[in-house]
Amino acid sequence: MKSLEVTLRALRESGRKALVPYFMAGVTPNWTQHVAAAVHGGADAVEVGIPFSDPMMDGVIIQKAAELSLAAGTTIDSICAELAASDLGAPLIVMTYYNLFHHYGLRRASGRLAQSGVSGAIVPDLTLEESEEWRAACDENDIATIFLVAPSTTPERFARLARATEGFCYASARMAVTGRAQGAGDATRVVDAVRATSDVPTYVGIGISSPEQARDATEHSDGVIVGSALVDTILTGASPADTEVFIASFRRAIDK
Amino acid sequence: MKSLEVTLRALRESGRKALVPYFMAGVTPNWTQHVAAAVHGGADAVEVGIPFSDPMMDGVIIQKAAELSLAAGTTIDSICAELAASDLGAPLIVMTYYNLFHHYGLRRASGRLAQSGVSGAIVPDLTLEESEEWRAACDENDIATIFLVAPSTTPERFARLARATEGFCYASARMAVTGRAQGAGDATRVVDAVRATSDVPTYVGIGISSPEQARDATEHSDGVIVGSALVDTILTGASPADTEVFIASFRRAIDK
Amino acid sequence: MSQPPVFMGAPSSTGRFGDFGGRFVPEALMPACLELEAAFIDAWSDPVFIDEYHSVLHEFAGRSTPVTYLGRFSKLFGVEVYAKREDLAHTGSHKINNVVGQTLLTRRMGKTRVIAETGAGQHGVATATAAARLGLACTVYMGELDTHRQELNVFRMELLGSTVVPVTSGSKTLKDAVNEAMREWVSCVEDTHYCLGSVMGPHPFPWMVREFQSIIGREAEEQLTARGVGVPDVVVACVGGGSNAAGIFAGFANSSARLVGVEAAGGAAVSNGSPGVLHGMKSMLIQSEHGQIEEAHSISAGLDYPGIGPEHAFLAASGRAEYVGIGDEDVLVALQTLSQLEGIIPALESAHAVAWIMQEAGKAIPRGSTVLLNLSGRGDKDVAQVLDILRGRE
Amino acid sequence: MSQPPVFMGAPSSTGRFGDFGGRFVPEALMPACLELEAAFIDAWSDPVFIDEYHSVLHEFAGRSTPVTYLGRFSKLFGVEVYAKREDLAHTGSHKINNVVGQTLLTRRMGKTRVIAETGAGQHGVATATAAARLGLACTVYMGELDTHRQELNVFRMELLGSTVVPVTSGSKTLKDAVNEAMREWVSCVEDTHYCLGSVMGPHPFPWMVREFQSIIGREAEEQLTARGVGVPDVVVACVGGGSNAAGIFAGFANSSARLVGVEAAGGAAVSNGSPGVLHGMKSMLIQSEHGQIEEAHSISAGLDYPGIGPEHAFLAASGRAEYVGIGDEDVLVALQTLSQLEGIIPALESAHAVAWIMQEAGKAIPRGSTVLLNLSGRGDKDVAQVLDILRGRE
Ligand SMILES: Cc1ncc(COP(=O)(O)O)c(C=O)c1O
Ligand SMILES: Cc1ncc(COP(=O)(O)O)c(C=O)c1O
Repeated sequence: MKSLEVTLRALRESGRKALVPYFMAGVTPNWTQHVAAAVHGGADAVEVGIPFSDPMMDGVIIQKAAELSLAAGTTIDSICAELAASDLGAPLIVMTYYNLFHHYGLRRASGRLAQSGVSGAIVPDLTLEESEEWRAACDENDIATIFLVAPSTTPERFARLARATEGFCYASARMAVTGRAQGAGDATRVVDAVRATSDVPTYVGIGISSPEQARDATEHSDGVIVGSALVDTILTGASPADTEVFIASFRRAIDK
Repeated sequence: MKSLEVTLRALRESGRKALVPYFMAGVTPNWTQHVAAAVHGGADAVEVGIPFSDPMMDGVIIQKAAELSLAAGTTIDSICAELAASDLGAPLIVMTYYNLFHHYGLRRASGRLAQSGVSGAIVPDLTLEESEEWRAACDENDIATIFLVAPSTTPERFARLARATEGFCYASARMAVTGRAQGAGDATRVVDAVRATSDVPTYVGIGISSPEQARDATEHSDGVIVGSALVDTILTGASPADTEVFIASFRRAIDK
Repeated sequence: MSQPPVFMGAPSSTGRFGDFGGRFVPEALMPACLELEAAFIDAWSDPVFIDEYHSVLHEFAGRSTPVTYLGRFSKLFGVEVYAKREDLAHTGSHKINNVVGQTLLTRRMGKTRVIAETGAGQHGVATATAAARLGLACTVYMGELDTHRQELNVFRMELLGSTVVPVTSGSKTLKDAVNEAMREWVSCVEDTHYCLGSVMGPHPFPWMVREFQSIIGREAEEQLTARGVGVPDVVVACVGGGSNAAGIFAGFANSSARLVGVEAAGGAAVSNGSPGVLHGMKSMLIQSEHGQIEEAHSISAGLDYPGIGPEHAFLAASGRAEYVGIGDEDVLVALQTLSQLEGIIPALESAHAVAWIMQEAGKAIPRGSTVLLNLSGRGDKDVAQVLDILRGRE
Repeated sequence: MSQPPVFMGAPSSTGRFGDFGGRFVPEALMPACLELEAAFIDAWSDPVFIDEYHSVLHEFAGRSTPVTYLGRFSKLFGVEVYAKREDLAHTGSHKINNVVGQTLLTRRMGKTRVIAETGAGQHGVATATAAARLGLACTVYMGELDTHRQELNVFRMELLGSTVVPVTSGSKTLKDAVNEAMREWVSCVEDTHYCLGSVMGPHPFPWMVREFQSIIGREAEEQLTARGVGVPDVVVACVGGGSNAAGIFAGFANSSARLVGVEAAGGAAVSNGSPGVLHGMKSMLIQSEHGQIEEAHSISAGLDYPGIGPEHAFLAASGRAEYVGIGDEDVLVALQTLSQLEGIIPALESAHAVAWIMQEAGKAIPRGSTVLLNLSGRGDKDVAQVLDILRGRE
């Protein structure tokens, strides 16, 4: 079992629901301070987006953030260097599209990520069927490969994905890309479907933009991922302090 | 034999070359004064154009004149009324397109023309083959039907046209519509071809725009028709007195 | 025993269809008309020529064009409509059939150049196309107003190597382009053929162009027979000069089918015109009380013609075919309706025939009738104009 | 004894052509991809479906398209060129073959709506057309820049009853339209089919679209055989995503013919790209040193794509086909040359293939070779653009 999963299972054992905010790396020069602030505010792990030119699973907010970050010259190397230089105090999970790792070289990428303190990776356009090589590379570097499931996932796939995913299972609450839908949608059904075959921690994402939605979602799951809503505040000028307040408000709602 | 032809044959017998100017009826309010002035200047007969919306055989100058005349409200009736009211002192030959007579009624048209002092008609889009009805109507009213021959006319057609034409035979010097070409072109050959089968007077038209060209053309023919060059002076403001001078210059050249 | 009359055979030796047709041209053009008549008669009975004509249409112009059953349209209007798809012919309309024939004939006559008139530019583009293929020089006369309205078609002809001459006389539209082409023909008749664009003009043009277009009707007749539809109850086509209508009627002239020609209401030579002589022919014309030719008005440049081919005047007079007028508004609706129901954007010209079906289905066309619609051209050329009109209303 | 490899058969069960292809999509779309794969396999072995597909292509879209011998062009360049005339297919390009297949499949799957991406608008218009015919709702995603550049195509789609959504993300062109269509598909996958426009995207699209386009090659092969030309020495087609090339190559994949794909020099994914993953597939892509996808640049919007279909990447890697790049200047000259010599104005996309023949005749194409050119579309859509460019130089 990968270290990340050990950590996240322990978190669940402790009775705490996981709060996982998403940040676009490089979107502002002080983005790592935002990450640190979020951890301060109560985040249990952090998703770090690596910007890609063609973010097929992302809505306008994250697209915008990716464009800004790319325009600023962000690369895998620059992100890894920044992460390696910071001590952020929570598990780091990168999220990006497969082409970047493919182009970088799968073993080289996973090695570089591991060296920079990353312990998990979400690659939304990498299907289970195409993931063998990447998973092998991640295995060499103790990086957890996290798969998504969706409301459209079939029972047979739920079983295979829930078995394959490491660290946690990312349950899309809705049939939508990031930032486009609001609320927990089909979350309950999706989480149940995962649990039917696996006891991996299961977090709900896509559509969680308010503390109330986060609270509702965690009633039935092990955690939530907060993406576009948070990125939006940063795009409109939030400071790290604002981020801490933002995350803290989610923390309070979840812990209630 | 129609009266017109009697007159024109007599003219030839007298040793005089015929000078036939063309006027667009109604192009200016005083157009009949231009006609009278031309007769004064030495014209032997006058072609009176009746304006038609679609003058297929005419170049830009006569097109322009027709448009102006139509815009002023000119009709067959208005022209006939004006002609009947004037005493112009020379044979009058109308020239227009077949649709106007067809629409007016062939017998009615020829009758009306005859009453107004017209003794000949040129209908350039009426082929010999289609002319039977019109000729019959003209026969009733002593109106001569004048046919054109052209450089492209075949020997067999030359013979038939020269036999059918009345008054004179209109020999196109060139393969062109009015006002587009300069000089006598194929006139000699065309005139010879007519003479090979008929002794009808043969006048050259199309391309005669200067006294010198008129003189050259009459060396081998019985007369000339002057159209666009004259109409052009009227379009650009010539007075009846100017027209008299213009015609007189042609007269002198021909008589030399 | 009296024989029933035979429709759409050869005209009389003087080019008459009943009282209409004939040859009303300057003497300078008579030899060319006679030469053309002889050349056409000769070619049209020469299997080598006919073979080449068919093989060019097949291998170059994409014939045969299909007959498409308009399922959703038929269902909505309660009549069974089949569309003959001339919109799929090369250059986008039936015009190519005629110019393929005439350019082959041009070469056969030993001429090296063609001239043509055009309104919207469809016939001009078709002529430029066929001329390019044979390496004939080509000049197209086009009313100056139309050169502005149809700038892209002007450029298309130029791309094809033709010269486009704007005509500035008269109303600066199609009828003036015909006048000008005739005038020019006078001065170049020796090496140049005048490639007239419809079943109009002096004999033998109305007959020759109909023969070159009759492939539409012959194909459609075979196609409907092969599909078990048989002879349709109604055959309908739009009418400008009348070439696409003549082409499809030719396949059904002596059948039981009702033949309907749809003119633009603002250029309805049969309904609103009277007999007259223009552009070399005797036919029905829109003219003033004094016999001056009037300008036609239509949303579709291709129907913007004050006359009609003489054979149509005859078919109307004899009662064999009916001619009706359709207004611009109904045409716009018909264009949109066919586009949305069938995925075919018709030319504005062709949309006149569609509009007539929409208007008369269940009335003059009894429910359940089969209707053969000649879809004479595609609407791509008209999309900008329709956009302007519809946007202007928003 | 080793068998020679068989090209252009079915891909592996995971949708691979050699190392390329596969399925790289969000999990949310996996069930739809699997459903589509199953539905396609089922339909494509069902004679009823295949019959309907062929009869719609025949009766609605105007197939078969002819093969035209380009006589004057051949003479000038010293090679024998035959053009497969996809420009004559309904809506003006080969795109209709694919959308007829996919919309019939949509209905068969019980879905009521399609979405599509489009660049210049050709695939969008084709999809809108096929959707209108079946009464399917249709939304087309188009880069905002392209909606301005191709305003008439936008209106054409709207006339056909489709909704056009301008895409404002990224470079606002084709690749962003694909991204956006994928994103939208996620949220409507239950009742909506994504009608992809080329041999790209996740399995089964590259295979399915090739199968729907292979009618081009099958027809051409039969036509050349019937004419006694036999297997041509060279088969050449332009390549954007690669669907028209795949379609014609399919008829000759296991023959002796040399297969040549012509990319835009500014979007030459094979010559200038490297392996990567985009839009659901592993293929050759133009990308930065960091793996960011770069924008393609071409005078022709239809070739303005930074990738290529995965099967082409495989055909290139295996040496079965060659891929070359042609620059904008040569394309403009080729468009004019073909127009003037043959009376066919090609699409700018297709003119890339023409330009390659002009460049290599007597060199890489030995004198006297027979060449089959896929004339993927007509140039009418490009005339305004070419006019602007050429006028701008005067
Ligand atoms: C598509 C189309 N249909 C019809 C016409 C009218 O011509 P005709 O009546 O000769 O078929 C035109 C003329 O330009 C046309 O382009
Ligand atoms: C006429 C034409 N040819 C070629 C293409 C390129 O697409 P593909 O490579 O899929 O055939 C397009 C795309 O729009 C097109 O319109």
